[in-house]
Order: sequence, then structure tokens, then C-alpha cells
Amino acid sequence: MTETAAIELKGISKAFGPVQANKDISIKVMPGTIHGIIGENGAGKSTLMSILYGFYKADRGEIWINGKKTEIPDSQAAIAAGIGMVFQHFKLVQNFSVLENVILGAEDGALLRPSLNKARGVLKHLAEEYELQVDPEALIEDLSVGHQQRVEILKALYREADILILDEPTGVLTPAEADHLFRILNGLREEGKTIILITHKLREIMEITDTVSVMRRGEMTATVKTAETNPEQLAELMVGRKVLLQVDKVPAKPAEPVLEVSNLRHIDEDGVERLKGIDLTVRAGEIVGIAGVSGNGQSELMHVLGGYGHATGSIKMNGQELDLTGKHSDGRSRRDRGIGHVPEDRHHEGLILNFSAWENSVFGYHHGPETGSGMLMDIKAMKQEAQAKMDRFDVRPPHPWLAAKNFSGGNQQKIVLAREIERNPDLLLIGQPTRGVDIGAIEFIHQQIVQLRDAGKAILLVSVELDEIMSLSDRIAVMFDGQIMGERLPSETDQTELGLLMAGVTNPKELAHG
Amino acid sequence: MDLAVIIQVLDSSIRLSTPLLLACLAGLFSERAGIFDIGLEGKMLISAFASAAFAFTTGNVWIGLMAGIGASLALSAIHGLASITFRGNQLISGVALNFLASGLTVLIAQNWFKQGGRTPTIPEEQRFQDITLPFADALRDVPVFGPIYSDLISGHSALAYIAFLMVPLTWWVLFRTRFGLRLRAVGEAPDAVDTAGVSVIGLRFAAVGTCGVLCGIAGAYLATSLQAGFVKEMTAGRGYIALAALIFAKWRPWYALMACLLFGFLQAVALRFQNIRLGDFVIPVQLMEALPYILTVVILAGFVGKAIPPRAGGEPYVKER
Amino acid sequence: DPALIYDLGGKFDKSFNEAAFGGAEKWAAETGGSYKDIEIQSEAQREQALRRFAEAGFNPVVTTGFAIAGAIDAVAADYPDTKFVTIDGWVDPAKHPNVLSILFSEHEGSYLVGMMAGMASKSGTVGFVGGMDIPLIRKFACGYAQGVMAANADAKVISNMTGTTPAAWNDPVKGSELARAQIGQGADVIFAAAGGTGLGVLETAAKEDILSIGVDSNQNHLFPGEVLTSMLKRVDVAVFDSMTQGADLETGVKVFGTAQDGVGYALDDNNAALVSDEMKAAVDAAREQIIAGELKVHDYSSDDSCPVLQF
Amino acid sequence: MDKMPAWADAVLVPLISVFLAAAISALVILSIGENPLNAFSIMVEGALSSSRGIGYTLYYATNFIFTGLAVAVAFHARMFNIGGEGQAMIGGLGVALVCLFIPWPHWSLALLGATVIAALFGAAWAYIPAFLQAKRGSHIVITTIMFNFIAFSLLNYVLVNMLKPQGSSDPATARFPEATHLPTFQSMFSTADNVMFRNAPANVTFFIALLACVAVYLLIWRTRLGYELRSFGQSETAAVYAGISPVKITIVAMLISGGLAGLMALNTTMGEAERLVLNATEGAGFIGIAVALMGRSHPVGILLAALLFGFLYQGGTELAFWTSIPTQLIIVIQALVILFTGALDNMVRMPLEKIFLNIRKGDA
Ligand SMILES: Nc1ncnc2c1ncn2[C@@H]1O[C@H](COP(=O)(O)OP(=O)(O)OP(=O)(O)O)[C@@H](O)[C@H]1O
Ligand SMILES: Nc1ncnc2c1ncn2[C@@H]1O[C@H](COP(=O)(O)OP(=O)(O)OP(=O)(O)O)[C@@H](O)[C@H]1O
Ligand SMILES: [Mg+2]
Ligand SMILES: [Mg+2]
Repeated sequence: MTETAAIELKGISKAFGPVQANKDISIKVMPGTIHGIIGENGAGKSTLMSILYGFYKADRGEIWINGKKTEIPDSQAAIAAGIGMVFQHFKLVQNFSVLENVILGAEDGALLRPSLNKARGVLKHLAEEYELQVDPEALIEDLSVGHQQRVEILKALYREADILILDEPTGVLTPAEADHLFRILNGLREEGKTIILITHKLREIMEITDTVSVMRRGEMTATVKTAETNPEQLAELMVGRKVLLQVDKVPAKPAEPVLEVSNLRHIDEDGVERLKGIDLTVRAGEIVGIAGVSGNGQSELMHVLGGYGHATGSIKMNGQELDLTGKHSDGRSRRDRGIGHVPEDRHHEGLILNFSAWENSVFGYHHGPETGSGMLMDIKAMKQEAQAKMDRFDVRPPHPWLAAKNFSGGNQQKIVLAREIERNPDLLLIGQPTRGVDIGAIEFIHQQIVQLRDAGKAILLVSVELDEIMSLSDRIAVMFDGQIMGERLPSETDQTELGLLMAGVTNPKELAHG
Repeated sequence: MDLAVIIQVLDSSIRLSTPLLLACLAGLFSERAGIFDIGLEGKMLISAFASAAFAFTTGNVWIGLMAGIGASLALSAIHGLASITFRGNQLISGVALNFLASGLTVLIAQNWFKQGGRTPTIPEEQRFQDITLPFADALRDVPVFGPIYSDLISGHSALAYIAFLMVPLTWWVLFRTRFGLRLRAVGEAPDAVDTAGVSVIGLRFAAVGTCGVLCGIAGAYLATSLQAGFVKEMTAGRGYIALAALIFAKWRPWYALMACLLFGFLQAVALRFQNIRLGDFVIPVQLMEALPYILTVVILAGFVGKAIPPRAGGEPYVKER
Repeated sequence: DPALIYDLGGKFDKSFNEAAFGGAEKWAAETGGSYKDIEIQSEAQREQALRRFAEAGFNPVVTTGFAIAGAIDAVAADYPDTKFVTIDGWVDPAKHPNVLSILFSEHEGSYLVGMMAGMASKSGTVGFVGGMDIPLIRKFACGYAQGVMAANADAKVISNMTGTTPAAWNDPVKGSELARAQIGQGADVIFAAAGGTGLGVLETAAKEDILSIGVDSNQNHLFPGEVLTSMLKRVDVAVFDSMTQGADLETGVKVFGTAQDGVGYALDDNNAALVSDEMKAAVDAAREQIIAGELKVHDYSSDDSCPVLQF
Repeated sequence: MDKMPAWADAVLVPLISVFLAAAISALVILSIGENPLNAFSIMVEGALSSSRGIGYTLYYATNFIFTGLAVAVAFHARMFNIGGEGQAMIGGLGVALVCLFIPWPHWSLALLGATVIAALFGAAWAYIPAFLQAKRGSHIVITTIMFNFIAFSLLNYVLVNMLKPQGSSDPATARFPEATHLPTFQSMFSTADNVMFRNAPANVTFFIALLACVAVYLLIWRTRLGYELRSFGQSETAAVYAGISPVKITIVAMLISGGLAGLMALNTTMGEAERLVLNATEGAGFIGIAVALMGRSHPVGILLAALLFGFLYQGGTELAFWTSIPTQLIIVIQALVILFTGALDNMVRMPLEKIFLNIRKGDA
């Protein structure tokens, strides 16, 4: 083939101080294709893309765009070269409108009004062409994550990007939103745009990409045609060993109820009722998965159970009522009652990013025996304990003194998990356990959860990944608009039925008939 | 209380509010761009000195104003260097610059004029004159409106009118221009600005520079319009009050106007109504003196909700993954 | 050589400390001698400065401001050969034979300018602007009010303090506003005893075409023809005398009252046109009466109260 | 994994920064026609070369340790307490009341009582801003600024109208009784034939300040409360997840902060002046901000920064004694030191990091 590559990287290297994030990486992406990049947490994917987008400067190497050697010293140059990027953590101004975010940096002239008017027209056009509907006047902070992502794509298209980079775009999306995104990407490919897609999900790679590259420890280990490979092979290339892609577990043996929730209601700060009478039971020795499109009250349910959010109704733990509004409705009291909690948002809830790993490993349990019994905390014991936990959970690097922010997402998650599981709770609340985590780590995390269940503990799992819910849960409850729409056994349901329940349809058959 | 007294108090409020307003808007530009500035006091002070010194020596108050702005800008430049270029701590930089201004003004003034850290008195005609608005005299006898127009609205110096015009102008710049959009964005999410291909550093320096210009005007107003020269420490904590007004105003121009007028009004009232007698008991002057501050706390506690600063405020911008 | 320690306000406060500086300069110029001086920056430095100068052999050590009296009280006994002078402060002469306390009868001087204010006022309302609210300033205010009443029994005295922090000495902007507020209430003569803040009062009075009265030093020249007079407190004379006497300084307690010309009113070319003969005659008569002991001006600090003014 | 060895960051960077500040100061001194070397040697001699100079340096440092720690504790909980000045002032009021109106049998008991009251008064003055921040969201920066002004007015009223001895024109209380006078360094360290720290104001409060450093260290890094405080400062949502009450932590942190600021009054009011004067705090509350920031909110750093400022204060006084350099120059030097060590430190750090990285690459 003699066609010129849309993007060609030659010998890119980049070090952050002593860390070599990219080592001599070369890659070629043809125009009008979707190119996937996979790799473990910290493999260097985001760094490579940031270099392409001019966000970082490479130490060495060349960038060729459409057959021309191009210097990309800053994002402006990247934009000029027709590159657009959707970062993993969106680069949006939260209290600006969609329009303002779109025109930011691409205004026509010193006054805003003409730019805004023009953008309004262009957005309307783009929305129709690529299914990218968003309310142009809405504030970003009022939009769902999926819509925020659309704004990011719109930003790139508004700047007439021909090359679009997406870094882990589906990590925070619901399945429906992810499907929608892929439709958009397909549309863009048909228009001749070139797309680079970073993801941890092999299913997505197989579904949409044309070619795929695998990265490991800063190096590009392989580039293959998607059609000529399979998930198992990719997983092995990525992790360097065979990976079990299916959760391996024996049937559950549910015993007596540990958690009994009845008629639980919660009204948030804005006065909106988020939980509208939840009834739910979780027994010892079973995993109950809660499926649902995010924003339907799952987070609030976990918050109320975990002790931050007042509620009415009743929660019984091992037969005893929990305080829902008073002094004992905080996280500390919940932990005292045997409830462990791996929160959805590890960056803002589960960890203090600037604390060391050993400090994080007692977070929430700092009044417990882990910290010693004296007036002062027993730091030596805490460090030893943390080291032991990190070894058992294979946290890499196994250094308790390292700050949490210096661990990759997967390893951060393991630190939280180790803390909560090693406490041996009667009930473990666990939210989005594998968000943004690479498949090697996912396998490990799933194993831990199943082991805990087999030890006779109750587990309540919330995840937007239907695959994860389906494969881990012993029983599935579907939430919609603050209510449980129904419970199903994984063996007796499928993604379609769950999808309908998640959309608020209680009786799928009814829908089929009328 | 008759109209004349009310007008006197309001008139006084306007004069006391003007420097606060200029400094507050100055802080608004800086902090909206994510650079906290507790050095407003120092910038005002150094400008008060420079404007008085140059107005006196050149005999031209406009040159004085320019010198004041220039001196204030010099401090802004240091603040920018420390907090933008070298990603230093913005609070420390502000504290340091306040000290620097406090020391330097007296040191230089003493060196130049040998009058003990003061500038000589600037003759009346070399200062900013009070401007009598058209028809002010003719309309004075019209009931109610007349005194309001000719005694309250008319009769302030050019700088005071500039200060009040700065409010709509600031609003317009912030919310209706490209510069304003980018400036607000860089205070909320500098990474968004950076990835949109706009220089974070350039924008922030522009904001800090604007802050310097406005503080410069504020200082010149004190020394060459309200007063006839520079006296050491003559800003007397107004920079801190302006900062409080800024937070009070939740970083919005029109609210800033309200907050500064309120502070000015409270001070004017406290000055005008000392030694109030309630029967046998005389309200101590100390209570009147503290009243503006007490009322501020009360208002803050009772009516003003949480003030959320610009999200990226106070933090230097470091590219993040 | 003598040494001079200024109070916290600093050497060039345009009134009190500056007068001391003037006295010292005059002494140096006339005698060709030299002296050492320092501006106090913090409380702890008072004692430090006294000791430093005493140990270095300076004699006498002259100090301004009442606040240093406590430090002298603590230090004086350690340096029996050094003479200390406290201007405005009071140190027990029985306890410390090597200390001279110089006290001014500010109330008397204020009384005199108060009389002039009372006579010059057409509206019958006069003002007083003090700096920080401290007893010394109340002493000024009280004497002033008595003088005003003596000239015009129906007169009204508006008395305001600028504030309660040291910033009150250096806030001419507030001084201006206070002056305006008093003008608004009818005042047409205002006495400012407020350090740098007073400059704002004088400035505004000049601008609004009413009369003002300066303090401590002769401030008539600041706004010629607009300042009615200045209440003189001859700190310069006190310093000059002390330095002239040198190490042989006579110690004890010295009152610089009207009789000693320690306080008075200023008359020069700048205000000659403002002071009528009648006014001058009346004030001079009162002055004689005070000297003769026929007229007693109440001193606020004697009992912390003022018969004609409430604080 | 760091770019630079820890010792370089902790020692080399501040050292070079101080040097830069000194260099610029030298230029300023030159420009007003004085000899900088001479000035510098006067400062060092006056502040460090005699036990008396050291006594003064330590006296000032004591103030800055307290106010620095006060700011730092609040900082750890992500609050900016600008109110140290007012809290110290009210702390002083407490000290005065205790010393004047309770007949103490011995200084040690008086010190104990005064310590408790100073801390309580300071804490009480911090309580209202803390409460308003916690419950009403009123910004602590404004409220503490306001409370500084209010404290001044209150103290002025109390001194002028209530506590001032009759007939005195000084707005200050009477001298405290003999039994409350604290031992000075002179009385503690002098021997019969060798007088140390002659007449220097440094007193036993300095050791309380050192104890406070240790206590704050333990509090912040070793106790559960400190752990909660830091957690809250890092992330409020995470703190709530962990069962830490934001209201409680906000208030407790400010109470401790105010208490520490209040303790400063022990040194000035009980230790030095032995009476309460109007201006006892002398801006130490504000210097405390600089000290805390320069010391990176760590007690060891604060101690060092406080000593540096103590040196500048005392050295500056000596400069004023023996040269005709105006005292304002000292303020300028202080400003430069704060600027270079506190705000422009990266100007030094960045090139140093490069150098170290290159050295390592050379090694590798
Ligand atoms: N700004 C930075 N400073 C220092 N180290 C960095 C920085 N950015 C990335 N790194 C390091 O570089 C390496 C590669 O990081 P990168 O973010 O590119 O990984 P990734 O492949 O995107 O991982 P993930 O799958 O978790 O998103 C990691 O070791 C990371 O810790
Ligand atoms: N607050 C959060 N809590 C949990 N997961 C998050 C959060 N924010 C992002 N994620 C997801 O976690 C994944 C891991 O990214 P994270 O930033 O945690 O670590 P990382 O992989 O090392 O980061 P990076 O890729 O930027 O180097 C991402 O795919 C992202 O979708
Ligand atoms: Mg990444
Ligand atoms: Mg990631």
C-alpha cells in the first residue's frame, strides 16, 4: 500500500524525571480508520497521545501528519494540524455553557456574540450529522458525563479536526452511552476522519477498531489488524501472561439476611427525591449486583448505606436498625457495624491522593485497632500492616511510603479494596470496582470479591458495566429513577431484558405487545 | 434626619467606596483568572506614593497617575513572576509585596523629599479636581432630585467617575468579550484553556496586569484626588477590606459595587454618628468604629450564602495527566 | 553626647516626634554637637534602646511619648550615672533620681485655641478630630471644649475620634471624611489632634473654606490663610533644653505649662489675617489668668472625666 | 523517584533563596549610600554574637512560632486564618485579667493559669468565625479579617475605659504583680560570676513555644484528630466518606489555631511588658502567615522560619542603632526574604532539579 499515513510517529521517547513513560515508539495510522491502543495502567498510552496533541513535548522522535513532518510544540499547533483530543479527564469549564466551551480558544474576533451565534449554527449542523445532540445553552455541570463527552467531541469537530484522539472514552459511560458513542465514531470514520481510541475494554477494541496496538511499560509491543486477532491474544500481549476473561466462581450459598432495606427514601440538597422507597435484601454469602444507568440513585443508595446522606425508612444490619439521620448515621458508625465500603469515586472519596499508601490504608478506620491503642497512632504498625496488605493484593509498586497519587488507577483501586476487604466486613458495599482498571487488575479484583463472598460475607455491587454485573452477581437488582424496577437471576435474564428494565420498562412483554 | 444629612452621608460613602471599588475590581480580574492577590494593599500604597511624588515634582497630575499605575504594575509583575512563571505560593507573594510596598514607599520618600516618608503637599491645582457635572448648579433647587444630582452625583473627581464606570465595563469585558471568556475560563479550568490552544501564562499575566492598573488608579485616587499627597501607610487596610468585599461579592462586578458601597456606607455612618446618646448612655466610639465590621459579619452570616471562589484559584497551573 | 528616642509614630509624624527632632537639630546646629537618635518599632525595643544608649555612654537619653515611661522605670536604676528624660511620661522622682519627667499642660493650650475657635466660629458649632482614642487625646479634646465654651457659652462642640487602631494616626482619608461630617453638622472651625490623619482634616477644611487648627508643631504654613492657628506643644524646646543642659541635667518633674511657654498658640504671617485683635486680646488675657492661677482648666487625665464633653 | 535528593530541597533551596534575598537587599542598601557588608555584620553581631542578642532574637522568634503554628494548624485543615492578630490580642486580654485579678502565689502557677486562659480566649475569638464557616459558609478569610478589627476596638474600649489605672494617660493596664513575673533567660542561665542574656526579654515562654512545636507535630502527624484534620484539608468529600464531620473539624481546627495565637500573648504581655498594652501584637499575627507558609506548615520549618524572622527583627534593630539606615529598610529586607524563600523558591528549585537530574544521568 502506498497510501500516506494520517499519523506517523517515529521513535517517540519521553521521560518524567526518572520515569521513562515512552520508549522509542513508532506507529502508523491510516486515514479513515479507527486505531485502538491498549495497555496496562501506566503503560504510557495517555502520555503518547498527549505528546501527539502537543500537551507534552517529546524528548526525542518525530511526528508526521499526512506525510508531512510536523512540529507540535503546543496544543495550538496540534489543532492547526487538524488534531482533536478528548482527554480521559475532560478539559471543560464546568460553569460555562456548552457554547462557551466550544468556542473557547476558537472565537472569531474580540466580541463574543458573533462567535456564539456562529457556533450555535455549526453545532446544530454537527448535531444532525453525527448524532451529537446537546443543548448548546446548558451548563456543563448540569450535563451527564456522556453529554460532556459529546461536548468534547464537538469542540474538536468545531475546530475542524480530521484526526480525533479519545483516551478511555467509555470508562465513565453507561452501556447505552457507549453504544451511542460508537455510532458517532462510526459516522466520523465514514466521513473519512481518523480516530485513535484508547481503552481497557477488549470488547470495544474488537467491536469498532480496524487496527490495534498494544503497549507495555512504555514500549509498543505489537500492532495487529483487529480482524486477525482475538481478545485472549490481546490480553496476553498486554499483560504478558494468560488472563482469564471470565469470572470463575461456584454457585452461591446464600444464608441469613445481613442487610435489609425497606422503604428507604432520600432527598438531596437541592430538594430532589433521589431514593423513592427502596426495598432490598442482601444475604450472607451472596453478591447482589445493582444495574442501572448512572444517575438513577445508585450512588445515593451507596452513600446512605455508607453513612453520608440522611434518609428515612429503615435499614437493618444483622437484624439491628441503623441510625439514618442522627449522630450515628456517619461513616464511622457504619464501619463499626461491620459495613465496608469501596466507593465509586476513588479519587475524591476512597483515597486522599496526597497521603501515602500507609496513611490511606487506615482511612476511615483510623479510630480502629489498626492505628494502635495509645493516644498517638502507632505508625510503625500501620506501615507494616500496609506493607502486608499491599503484598497480599499485589499492589505495584509495593511501597507504603509512596503517595496515593503516584499509583496507577488499578493499583489505587487495589489499595482501597485491600483496606476494606482485609477489615473482614459483614457487608461490603462496592461501587464501580474496575472503572478505568486494566484487564490484569480486573481479573484480580473480581477474584477478591468472589473470595469474600465464599467466605460467607454479603456484597452489594454497583456497576454501570453490565458485563461485570452479569458475571459477578448472584442476584441482580435494576434501579431506575430511585426505585428498584425488579430483581433477576443472572442465569434467567439477558442484557436486553436488563437494558429495558434500566430504561424504566417494568414489563418488557407489554412493550412488545403494545 | 433630613435629606441634607442623608446626602452628606451618601456623598461620604461614595468617596470612601471609590478606592475600595477600584481595588475590589482589580482583585476581581486577578482572582477570576485564578491568581489570588492579597497584595492589593501594597499595590495601592506604592501607587499612592508614586502618583503623589510625580504629581508633585512634575506638576502634572496625569503624569502622577501614570507613575502610580507604573509602580503598581511593577509589583504586579513580581507577583506574576512568582505565582505564574515560577508557580510559587500566591499568598506568600502577596504578603511579601505588602511588606515591600510598606517599606519601600517610606524609604524612597525619605530619600527623595526628606520629609519623613511623606511627599510634600501637592498644590490644589496640581491635583485631580472635582468635576461639576453639567447643570449641577442650575438644578440644585429642584426638590429631592436637585440635591441628589448636584451634591451627591456631581462634584467628584475624574478618577471616581472612572471607578464607577469600571463596573459596567468590567462586566462587559468579562461576559461579552473573548478576553473575558478566556480570563474566566483560565480561573476555572486552566487545562481547558491550555488544550484549547490558548496560553495560560499569557492570560494570567494580562489579568494580573489589569489588576495592577486598577490598583494604580486606586492609589492615585487616594493621594492625588482625595488627599494632597502621600502619608505613610495611608491605605490604612483598605486593600484587605477590598478583598473582603470581593469575597462578599462572590467575584461578580455588580455585586462588588454593592459590597463596596455597603462598606463605604457603613464607614460613613460610623464616622458621621459618633457619640450617639441613648438616654444617659453614650454609645462608645469603639463600638461605632467596629460597627461596619460587626455588620459585615452579621450580613455574611445571615444573608450571603457560601461564596465559591474560582475553582482553579490560588493554585499554580501545572500540566496534569 | 545626648541620644533621642522617638515614639512609635516615628520621627516624621509632622507633629509630636517631629517637633522633638526639630529641637535636637536646633541644638546640634547651635552647639555644633552631635546626637544619636532612633525610631522605636516595637514595644520590646523601648527598653532595649534605653539600655543600648545608656551603656554606650550617651547622656542624657531623651525620649518622647508616654509609653516609654514604664521602660524607663525598669531601666533607670541600672544606670545611675545616666540621665533619662521622658517627655509626656511620668516616672516617680522619689524612686529614680536620675529621671526628668517633662509634662505638658495640653489642656491649657487646647483651651486657648478652643477660645479662638469659639470666637472665630460664625455658626456656633466647632469640631474636634482626634486620632486614636486614647486618654491623651481626650485631654486635648476636653481642654479645647472648655475653651470654646468660655468664648461662647452656647457653642456646640462635636468631638470625633478617627479610630481605635494605630492606623488611626495615618488615615488622612478618614480625617477628611470626619471633617466633612462635622462641616455637615455646622462646624466651621475644626481642631485636629490626629497625627497624619490631621493632614486630611486640614486639607478638607481648606478645600471647604472653613478654618482648621493644627497641633503640636506650627502647622499654619501647610495651608496658608486657611489654618486659624496651631496648638503648640513645645516639645522642641523641651528637647533643646534637655540637650543643652547635657549630663548635668536637673531631674525631677517639670511641667511645661502656659507659664513656661510650653504650650500656646501659633501666630505668624500665615494666619495673621485670621486672628482679629479682639481675639488675640481675649486669648492673651486668658493666658495671663491661667499663668496667674486665676483660671483653672480641667485636666481630663486627673479624673478621667470631662465636665463639658462626654466620650 | 524524586528529581532531587530531599536534603537539597530542604537545605540547599532555602539557603540559596536567602542568599538571593540578601544580595538584593545589599543592592538596596548600596543605593541609599551605605555599606552592605558593614550592615550585615552589624546584624549578625547584634542578633547572634552575644547571649543578649540571642535573647532578643529568641524573644521575637517566640512570638512568630506561636502565630506561625496557629496559621499552620488551620492550613492543614485548608483554612486561612488571617485572624491571628485579633486572637493574640484577646489572648492578651485574658492574660491581663488573670494576672491582675488573681492573687497568684508563684509565677509557675500564674503561668499555668495564664496559659490556659490565653489559649481559651484566643480560641473563643476564633470560635465565631469558625462556627460561621462551618454552619453558614461565611468565608473565614473575611470573618477573621473583620474580627481583627473588632478585637482592636474591643481591646481599646477595655483598656481606655476599664483597665487603665486612673490618671495614667497610657492606654495600658497597671503593671502585673511581682508574683506573676516570669523568669527571664537572664535569671535562668546566669551564674554568680557570669551574667548571661543580660536584660534580654527572652523568657520561659520560649520553652512553651518549643513545647507547642512538639505538640503540634504530634497533633498533626501522630494523633487521630490530626489525621482527620489533614484528611479534611485534602478532600472534604473523602473526609465525609470516612465519617469525619466537617463541622466538627472546622471548629476544632480553628479553636486550636486561635488558642495557639492566643498563647503568643504570654510572651509579650506576661513575659516582656508585664502589663497589657494596646499594641502588644505588633503585627506578629501577620508575620505568622509568612512564617507558616515559609515553614511549609511543618513545626520544624516554622521554628526555623521564626528564628530567621527573629534574627531579622533583632538584627534590624541593631542596624537602626548603629547606622543611619532607616528602619523601613528592615521591612524591605523582610519582604525580600519572604518573597525569595516563600514565593520565588521555584526559581531556585527548577534549575537545581535540572542539575541534579543531569548528575544522575551522568552516574547512570
Ligand atoms: N505528568 C507526569 N509526571 C510524572 N510521571 C508521569 C506523568 N504522567 C505520566 N506519568 C507516568 O508515566 C507513566 C505512563 O503514564 P500514562 O498516563 O501514559 O499511562 P496510561 O497508559 O495512560 O495508563 P492508564 O491505563 O492508567 O490510563 C506512568 O508511570 C505514569 O506514572
Ligand atoms: N474519580 C474517579 N474514581 C474512579 N475512577 C475514576 C475517577 N476518575 C476517573 N476514573 C477512571 O479511572 C480510570 C483510571 O484513571 P485514573 O486517573 O484513576 O488513574 P490512571 O489510569 O493512572 O490515570 P491516567 O490514565 O491519567 O494516567 C480512568 O479510566 C477513569 O475513567
Ligand atoms: Mg491514561
Ligand atoms: Mg488511566
